[in-house]
Amino acid sequence: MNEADLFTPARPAEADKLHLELDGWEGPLDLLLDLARRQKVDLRQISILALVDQYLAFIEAERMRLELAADYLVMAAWLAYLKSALLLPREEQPDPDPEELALRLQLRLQRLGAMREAAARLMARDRLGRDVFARGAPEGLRLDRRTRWQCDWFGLVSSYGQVQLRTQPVVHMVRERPVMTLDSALERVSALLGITLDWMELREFLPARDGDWTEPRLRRSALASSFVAALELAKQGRAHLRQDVTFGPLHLRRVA
Amino acid sequence: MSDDLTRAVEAALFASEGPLTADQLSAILNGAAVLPALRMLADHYADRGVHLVERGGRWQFQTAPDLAHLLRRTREQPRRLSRAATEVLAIIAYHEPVSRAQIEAIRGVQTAKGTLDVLLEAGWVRVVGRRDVPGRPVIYATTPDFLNQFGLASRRDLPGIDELRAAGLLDPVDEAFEALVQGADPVDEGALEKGGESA
Amino acid sequence: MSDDLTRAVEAALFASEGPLTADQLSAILNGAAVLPALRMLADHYADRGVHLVERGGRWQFQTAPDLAHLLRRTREQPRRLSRAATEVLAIIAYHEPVSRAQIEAIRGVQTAKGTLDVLLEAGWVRVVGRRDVPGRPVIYATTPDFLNQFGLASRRDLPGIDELRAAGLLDPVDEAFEALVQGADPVDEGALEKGGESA
Repeated sequence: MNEADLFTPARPAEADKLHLELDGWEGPLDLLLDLARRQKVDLRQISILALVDQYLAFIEAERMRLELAADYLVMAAWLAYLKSALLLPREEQPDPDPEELALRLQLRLQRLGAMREAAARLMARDRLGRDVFARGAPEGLRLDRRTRWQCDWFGLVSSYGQVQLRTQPVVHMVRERPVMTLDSALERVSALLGITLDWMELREFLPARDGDWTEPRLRRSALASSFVAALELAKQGRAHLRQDVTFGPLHLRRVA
Repeated sequence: MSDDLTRAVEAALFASEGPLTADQLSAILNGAAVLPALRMLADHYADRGVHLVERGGRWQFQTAPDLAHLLRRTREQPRRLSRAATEVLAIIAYHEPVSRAQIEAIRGVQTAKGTLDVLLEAGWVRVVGRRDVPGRPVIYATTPDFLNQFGLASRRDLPGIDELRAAGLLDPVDEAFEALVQGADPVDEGALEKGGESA
Repeated sequence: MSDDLTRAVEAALFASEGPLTADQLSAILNGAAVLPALRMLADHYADRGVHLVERGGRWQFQTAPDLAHLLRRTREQPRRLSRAATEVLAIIAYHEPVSRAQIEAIRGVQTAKGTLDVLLEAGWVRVVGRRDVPGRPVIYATTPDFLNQFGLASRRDLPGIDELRAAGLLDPVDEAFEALVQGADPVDEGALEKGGESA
């Protein structure tokens, strides 16, 4: 705590000291508390009026530095008001009762004073790392983590089953289905192409719709195979393909 | 001469990188009841160069305070707290849990954010929740590290806390005021608050 | 009970971040002759949980060697063997001794190095030699611990292929998968990652 006499700020050295301390001072109640301490009496006994006088005198003298602590002004204004209220005859006192305000101020100063004293006593204790020291090089309590792997009989055996299954040679059994093979389609389409030089629609190359050939799946197979056969013939240069519109009928004609 | 459990407790506390609770020690030592051993050790070390101390329920060895003058110069000083920080720390310790507004009400000034940050960073103060009032302000309390740093077995060891409490100096101004003016006219809260806040 | 110099030596060594020579200690303690104090302390601590020892002319406290086991805790974490590791383990059990190449041939996928390491670490598999072929690959077999773990008197107790089929363990994957999903048997959730090397 700054022990410089704050009541004689006119002396340049003291004023400088105050200036240097402004960072630590933080605010008016703090300053007021120091002023109260200056009276060297129990906070409950001090005269708030005298305290206010001293504070205002200080503010007056330190006018030049007010910009450094703007809230000093608010406090000063409030204290000036309190002072004038305290000086007024009792019947002319404004509301609220200045005696109450003064009492509250006193109570606050007491509490702040108590905390400052407590802080000082706390800081004066034997502090770890300053007065007392913990072990400088602790060996540390090691915690080793170990994994305990778990697996059971069923997991083991069933996974072997899965391995066996996965690596067995895979045989695909395809059920026999009525189809027209590409070979037979190729044979049929090229044979029919020899008949005429006119354009013929692809569908005309399919077998007549009778007997087995009424079966829809077989017809689809025949159409697909005939289409592939047509492409093959075109690729071999033996047929022309023509389609007038997208998704329209596909026509083919022998290459002359 | 001491028994195996006491030796084990002694070794574990020596080896540990930080203070240990009795429970932690017990867990390390396969569930043994460690309190008698701790007491025996504390006794044994009481007049040695190293003491066994309890801080907020955690135990640790540390050098004897009376040897500070010999050991101090070999060490870096711990960070110096600003006066504002020491005040805030004291207010939190003696009033915990407290909100920032309560701290400011006592100090009469706004508390710079950095001031609380310093204490939080040092690990001496932590947020312990929110107060169930409008705005739900965060409330602060001290940590076991705080007790350790200042050599306090518990908050009851805070210097003068009993006297302060008995004198009502840990009660809010409003309460103290009401107590003083009991029977008097109701106080104009608004005007008082206005005066108080501007301070 | 010890004198102030001994206490100071004790505290200085305790707080030091490294071992100190007698000269260094003496320098800290204003040039005092510290050797008698060091010997007295070494004596005092000889049967305690912490010893004062000299190593190459430098002194330090350390925990008593016989308590080391207490200060090094081991925590076991149970962990389920991955799908891949289980498969490798099964292949080794059914086909031992096998090389890694053989394991991979049977599994149809490459086996990550970590997968075998896990089995070695678990103590269920060990290296039993090298195959006398080009490259002399290491060959693996199961251990007695493996038999213990799975409650087998010998490897012959492992069910044969026919038994596996009878037990439905050789059902096509799709059906086995269905059974797993419906049965919600957590044992084999790995079946989803078919052939995956998640070990």
